[in-house]
Amino acid sequence: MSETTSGATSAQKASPAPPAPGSGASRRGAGHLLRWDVLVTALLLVVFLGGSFTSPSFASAGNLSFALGDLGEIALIALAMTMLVVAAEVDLSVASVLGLSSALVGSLWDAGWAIETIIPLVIVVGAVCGLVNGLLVTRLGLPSLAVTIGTMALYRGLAYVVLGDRAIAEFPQQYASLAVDDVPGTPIPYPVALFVVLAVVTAVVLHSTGFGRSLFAIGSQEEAAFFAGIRVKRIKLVLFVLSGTIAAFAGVVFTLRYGSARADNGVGIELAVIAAVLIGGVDFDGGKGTLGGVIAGVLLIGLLRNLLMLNDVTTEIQSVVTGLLLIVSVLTPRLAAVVRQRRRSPVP
Amino acid sequence: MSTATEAVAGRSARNLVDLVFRARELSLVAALVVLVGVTAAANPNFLSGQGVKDILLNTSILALLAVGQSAVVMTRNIDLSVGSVVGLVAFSAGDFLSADHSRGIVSVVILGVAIGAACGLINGLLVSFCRVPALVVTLGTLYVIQGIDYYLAHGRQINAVDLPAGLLDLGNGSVLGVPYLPLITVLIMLAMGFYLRSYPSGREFYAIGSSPEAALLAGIPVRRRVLAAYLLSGSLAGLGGVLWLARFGTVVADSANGWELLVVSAVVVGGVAITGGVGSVYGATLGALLLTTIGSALVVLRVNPFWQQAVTGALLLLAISVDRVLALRVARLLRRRNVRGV
Amino acid sequence: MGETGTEQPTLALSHVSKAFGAVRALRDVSLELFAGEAHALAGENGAGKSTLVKTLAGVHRPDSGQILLDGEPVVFHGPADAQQAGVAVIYQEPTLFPDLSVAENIFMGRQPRGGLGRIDRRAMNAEADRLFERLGVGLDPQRPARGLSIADQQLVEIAKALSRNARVLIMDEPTAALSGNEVARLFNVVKALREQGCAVLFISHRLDEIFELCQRVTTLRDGAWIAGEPVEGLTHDDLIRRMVGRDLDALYPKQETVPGEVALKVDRLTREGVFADVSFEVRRGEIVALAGLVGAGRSEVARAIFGIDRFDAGSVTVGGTRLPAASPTAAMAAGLALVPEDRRQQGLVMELSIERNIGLAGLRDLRKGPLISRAAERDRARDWAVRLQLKFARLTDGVGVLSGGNQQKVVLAKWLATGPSVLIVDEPTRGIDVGTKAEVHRLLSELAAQGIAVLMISSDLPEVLGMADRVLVMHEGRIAAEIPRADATEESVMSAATGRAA
Amino acid sequence: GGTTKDSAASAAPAAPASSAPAKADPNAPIKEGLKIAFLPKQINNPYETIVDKAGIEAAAEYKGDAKEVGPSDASASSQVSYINTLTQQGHDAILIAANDANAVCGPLQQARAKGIKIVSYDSDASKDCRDIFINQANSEEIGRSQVKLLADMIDHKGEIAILSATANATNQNTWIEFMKDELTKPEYKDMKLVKVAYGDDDDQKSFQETQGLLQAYPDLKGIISPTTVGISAAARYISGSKYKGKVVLTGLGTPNQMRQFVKDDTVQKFALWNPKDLGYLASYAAAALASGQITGAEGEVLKAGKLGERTIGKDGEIILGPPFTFDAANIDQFDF
Ligand SMILES: Nc1ncnc2c1ncn2[C@@H]1O[C@H](COP(=O)(O)OP(=O)(O)OP(=O)(O)O)[C@@H](O)[C@H]1O
Ligand SMILES: Nc1ncnc2c1ncn2[C@@H]1O[C@H](COP(=O)(O)OP(=O)(O)OP(=O)(O)O)[C@@H](O)[C@H]1O
Ligand SMILES: [Mg+2]
Ligand SMILES: [Mg+2]
Repeated sequence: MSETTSGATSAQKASPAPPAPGSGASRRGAGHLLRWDVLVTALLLVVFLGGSFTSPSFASAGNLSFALGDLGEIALIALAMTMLVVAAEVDLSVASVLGLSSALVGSLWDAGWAIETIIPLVIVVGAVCGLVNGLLVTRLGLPSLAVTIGTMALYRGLAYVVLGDRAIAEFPQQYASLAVDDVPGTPIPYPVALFVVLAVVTAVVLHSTGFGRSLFAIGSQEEAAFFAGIRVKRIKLVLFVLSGTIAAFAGVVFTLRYGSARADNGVGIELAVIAAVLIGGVDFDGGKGTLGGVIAGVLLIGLLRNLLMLNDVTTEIQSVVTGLLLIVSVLTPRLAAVVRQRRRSPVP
Repeated sequence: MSTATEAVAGRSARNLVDLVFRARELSLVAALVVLVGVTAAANPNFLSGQGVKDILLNTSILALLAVGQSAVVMTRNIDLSVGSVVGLVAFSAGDFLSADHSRGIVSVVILGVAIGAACGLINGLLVSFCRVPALVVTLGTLYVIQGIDYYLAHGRQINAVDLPAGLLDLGNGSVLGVPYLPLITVLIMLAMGFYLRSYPSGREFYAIGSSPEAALLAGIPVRRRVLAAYLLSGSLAGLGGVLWLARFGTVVADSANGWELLVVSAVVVGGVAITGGVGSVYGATLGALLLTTIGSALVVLRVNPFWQQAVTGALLLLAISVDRVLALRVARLLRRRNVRGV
Repeated sequence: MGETGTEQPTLALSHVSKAFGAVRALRDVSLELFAGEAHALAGENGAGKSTLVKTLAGVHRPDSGQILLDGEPVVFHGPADAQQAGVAVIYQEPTLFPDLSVAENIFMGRQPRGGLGRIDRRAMNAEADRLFERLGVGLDPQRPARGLSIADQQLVEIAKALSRNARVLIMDEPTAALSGNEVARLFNVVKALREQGCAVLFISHRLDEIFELCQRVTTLRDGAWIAGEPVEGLTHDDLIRRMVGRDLDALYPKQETVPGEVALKVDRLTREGVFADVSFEVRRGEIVALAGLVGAGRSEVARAIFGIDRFDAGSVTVGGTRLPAASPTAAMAAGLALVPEDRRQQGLVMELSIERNIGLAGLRDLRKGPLISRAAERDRARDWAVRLQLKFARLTDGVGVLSGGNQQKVVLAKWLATGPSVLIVDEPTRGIDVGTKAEVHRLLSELAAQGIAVLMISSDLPEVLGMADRVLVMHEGRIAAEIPRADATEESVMSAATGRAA
Repeated sequence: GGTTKDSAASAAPAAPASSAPAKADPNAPIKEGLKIAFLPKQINNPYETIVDKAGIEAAAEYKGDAKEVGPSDASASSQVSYINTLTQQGHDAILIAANDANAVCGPLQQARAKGIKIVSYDSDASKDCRDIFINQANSEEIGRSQVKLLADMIDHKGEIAILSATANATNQNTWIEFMKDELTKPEYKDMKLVKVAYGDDDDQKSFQETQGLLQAYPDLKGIISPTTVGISAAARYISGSKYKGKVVLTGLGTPNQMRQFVKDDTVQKFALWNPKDLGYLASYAAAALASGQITGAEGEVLKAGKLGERTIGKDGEIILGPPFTFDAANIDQFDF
């Protein structure tokens, strides 16, 4: 089977960059200052400063703690999603795994299980969900977009099978507060603190280990990576399992944070996660991106939304702003590159 | 390496390959037949006139969007904004008609298609001329168009009583027993399929998706074609919006909300490669038909509503997996038969 | 046929310069192509040949200088304009549409039309068949281009260019992947075209081919014009001196070695439908060549040995340990290295930098604790870049901007840096200029002398004869003959390759 | 070992009394310039828009400053973000139609800790995280009366189905429970509930679910759709299909949506309360709470402008009134 799948993917990924006149050379030169992730970080600062000026409550500890906590699940899932997208894959089923995890937590808790048993079990289920995605993608060579659209329906459906129309509440106080309380002395909720730790680990893995290097190679030229002895399939499998695991964990956090287990928890957040990853400058075709950019992207979307809400900007406008932000975040660097090129070599 | 016998051997192998490629559509038809057969056996009502009519009506708008989407996907791009465009057009067309009952159907169709085309134009310009990744752009326009739609609607609702009878008739009436909607979709599908297969400019869509780099070197007007694909997708989404209004009569802002993934699933199930260059609009339409039929069949088979979504997902996975396994098997078979030098 | 004289050149470059950022790929270069004349373009890797071709093809716009068509200045805004002007180009790297049929690839944009302006597929396929017949190729026009070997892809490109009936035919290393037979057929066709009044620009690193086909030759060095002169009266050494700027050492500096123990043992290896019953051994210190016609299955054997493809029967043993099927990782751990034939798809990650690419096959060696050491990565890359005379601006530049030959060097560097005990090289010098070719050969020879076993697949017969201790000849998926160095001649190898020998 | 539901329940400290029950002062005037916010399940839901608009208009009567904010998707998590924002902005009262009774609870508690009064309407939040729930009608009465309405039209005989909103909608599920209970009474022994389907408050999904129901259960005699989106979609499908006149549809809908289908005889009767009154009442309740007229304790009396007085019932619940049944004779008197 290996030969056919690798053969099939090879030619499809024929170097995507068209031989744009001089694109390669000019992108590097002054490119550093105008990289997406740097730009996004700058925007984030602008939002933060703007927020502090326009709304008195924006920079308050209470608000920031809440706004950060509100991003928790999206941020967690974005870590795994970044690695997947860098390797030119995607997992659209994350929100459904989150829902399934939430439903399981609810029904098991309701059935009288101990929360200490439920949490590891649910995370294992998430890993299995990821494994199914991964096996379908690596063993059958199906495109992950198609596979995870399918499992998105499947896992969400299973969540309904598990919990039906019930909503389970009243989770143990000490766990529930772990999901909302701040680390003492800071406006940082525990899930966010956990996220910071995981983010650092992910950043190191992605940018400074052989595993991370392999992801970039797989993402930009899978066949060449395979020829270089990189275990393409195993790595992808690991990524999907990781993504499922993290999504399930996010489901636990979500359930405890809202104190409510429902089958429809987290519907639609896969697009929010992907939007954050893309705004963070990760190339959907794989092989390009930084984790720092993604974190800036997540924060940018979250804080901007918070700021807009505080200023009574309606949902409609928020939606428009998010969309424009996405477009602008990819358009600006390209336009800047064009302008720079024009300036350097005036076309006769 | 060039002997006459070998060329002949190659050809028979190729016929097999051809069959497999066509089998993408064949296997979809087979899956449909099985699904409909099983369901009809359990509940004959499923194949009654009303039942068939319902399925055709339900499929038509999705299929229409899938036709447009497959043109985009073929060029190795994607259009996630279609759902929002349908919503925007359905609402603004409703608004347009309810404001003045004397406005005719033709004018509303033109308006809808024009709005859709404008959205497609923006997507297309950004993707083809500014060279920004399609997924990001159309995810962005998804949000923007949705925002505009919600802004226009703001909690209002267009009711069937506000609409001219002619439009509602378009959505629910039929000619010789065949409802208008599927008729429109089939006509558009046939025209698109014919164009893409038989005209040089149509083949260029495939070429671009197959290798954008080679397409540039071959002197294909890549930007124009990509722009055309988006225009087409946008216009069809616009038309879809008008048909939506005609069919459902009652619209709020969020018509077709979240349909982007449904349309993409239809296209993918229909065998259009998400990486471009492969597939046909017929397949995409069949994919849409299959998805809709699965949905209806589960209800008719009295599947517990809590199981419906899970079963839909599982069937979807089954469809693409079986297709893929078959393709792999045949490829291996071909290789073994194609022993060089025998 | 018009020997230069006073007539107008069909297509010409006049004082053209082109820079990519800091790299000045062309500096004030002029060149004239006349109807009925084959013009060679010579130069080392990175000299600017492909850039010149792309300028003529409308892919690049010159920074300064002009393109003249029939003496009139023209501006090509894109490849379409050049095609309109009657220029047909075979690019150095095949650029096919993998999902479309071979015939569609050839006629894209110019399909024969039937009623209602529709494509007449039957006519198109027949036309493609005719083209292949002229080239003596047995390709099926209706098969998809996906999965064609590099050589077949190159042939499709040639057919595409021929089908345009162009006034100017530009060929950038069309023969790099071809073996003698196809080259001969190609030359016959090109000669016929030339006699019909077509202007030809031909690029090759095989100097014999230049002398055989061309009347004039222009030499570039580092983007600058060095000479433009008739081929007649020129010797190999003259041409090399113009390209390299100095004299060259022996082209095939084969060192004598005493073969050691068996390093690679392939036993009855079979992959159904591709090759069957392939057995051979390579000893330490030996260079064994795998020769054969294009499509004989040599690359497939190499892929199976390295674990890219799963084999159906047989075994591969490296240094006494049997390799599991289909695991390049295991093969590498056992000391195997494979320099693949398709550098753009298989050899390099185009978007990554030179140093990242060189480090990619040895991520394990670059580790310091759990992390990758950037310093080690840079050192490794710099070391090998110097040894292979890589022409580059910065190690952090993407490999995509390197010239074809320099890309090939990066692939070699990447694998040599892993310190293999068995090295399989598939067309190691494809597209590499004479100077570097000698360098690569010396390197292979040195490696063998150090006790590495080398299996070399090559379509370049002189290279096979010059370098190999033993020659294995494949014919239609089987080993047709094993010829020791002493008996290996052009005739003996070719007759085994074409299936004439027992 | 470990923490289970039972151990947690026994160990859990009694819920702290959130704000010491201040004394109600029935005669306190309504303060001017009260900042009040409506947080519907979802903006763009026409029914909720009617409710909220009426509430905002009511605020103008007592010189309050009211607004409507909300998410575009009907999810609890989006509502929670809004609760937080409203808390930060410092409002006097928040009115919420909860998407999930429990999920909004924590943030509502935080809001109350800052002295913000919480009124839930349409769909209740957990009773210990709000001060008052304005119930459009007694839930039991809604559930039972819907069954009665349908039973009368089909002679107490035949298969029936329910087309609900989302599977998790609290108010829907409560009503459906009462419907099921009502059906156990002997007078309904010939009626059988064959299916509860979910249209997710999505027009098109509800439309398709109706199709499926009618095909799957050819003997179906009646459908109850206790949601405005569901009933209008079902009516539209039935009116254009062969089932028109054979299947009886009833439920909860707005007159404007249903007018056409009442006129063309697809639907004979359906019920609803006046959504404008709901918004009006809720708005006054919020103002009264914020001004200290009431605290939400059982037995207190709410003075609700033109609607007169309502007494606060058990668990801080105020009932708007009995549902009103619309039919061909009276429908033209209403416009909402
Ligand atoms: N798109 C590009 N961006 C930046 N530099 C480029 C680009 N294309 C070519 N170059 C540089 O221009 C120089 C000339 O390259 P070119 O491909 O023309 O060489 P060549 O003579 O064809 O070599 P070879 O024989 O190896 O094919 C090289 O240094 C190469 O790195
Ligand atoms: N991935 C693939 N899929 C399908 N067919 C292939 C694939 N790779 C090679 N082939 C076919 O297998 C045959 C053997 O090719 P192979 O590359 O092994 O030949 P070779 O002897 O190495 O010749 P050369 O390398 O000069 O092309 C060729 O005809 C080629 O078309
Ligand atoms: Mg070159
Ligand atoms: Mg080969």
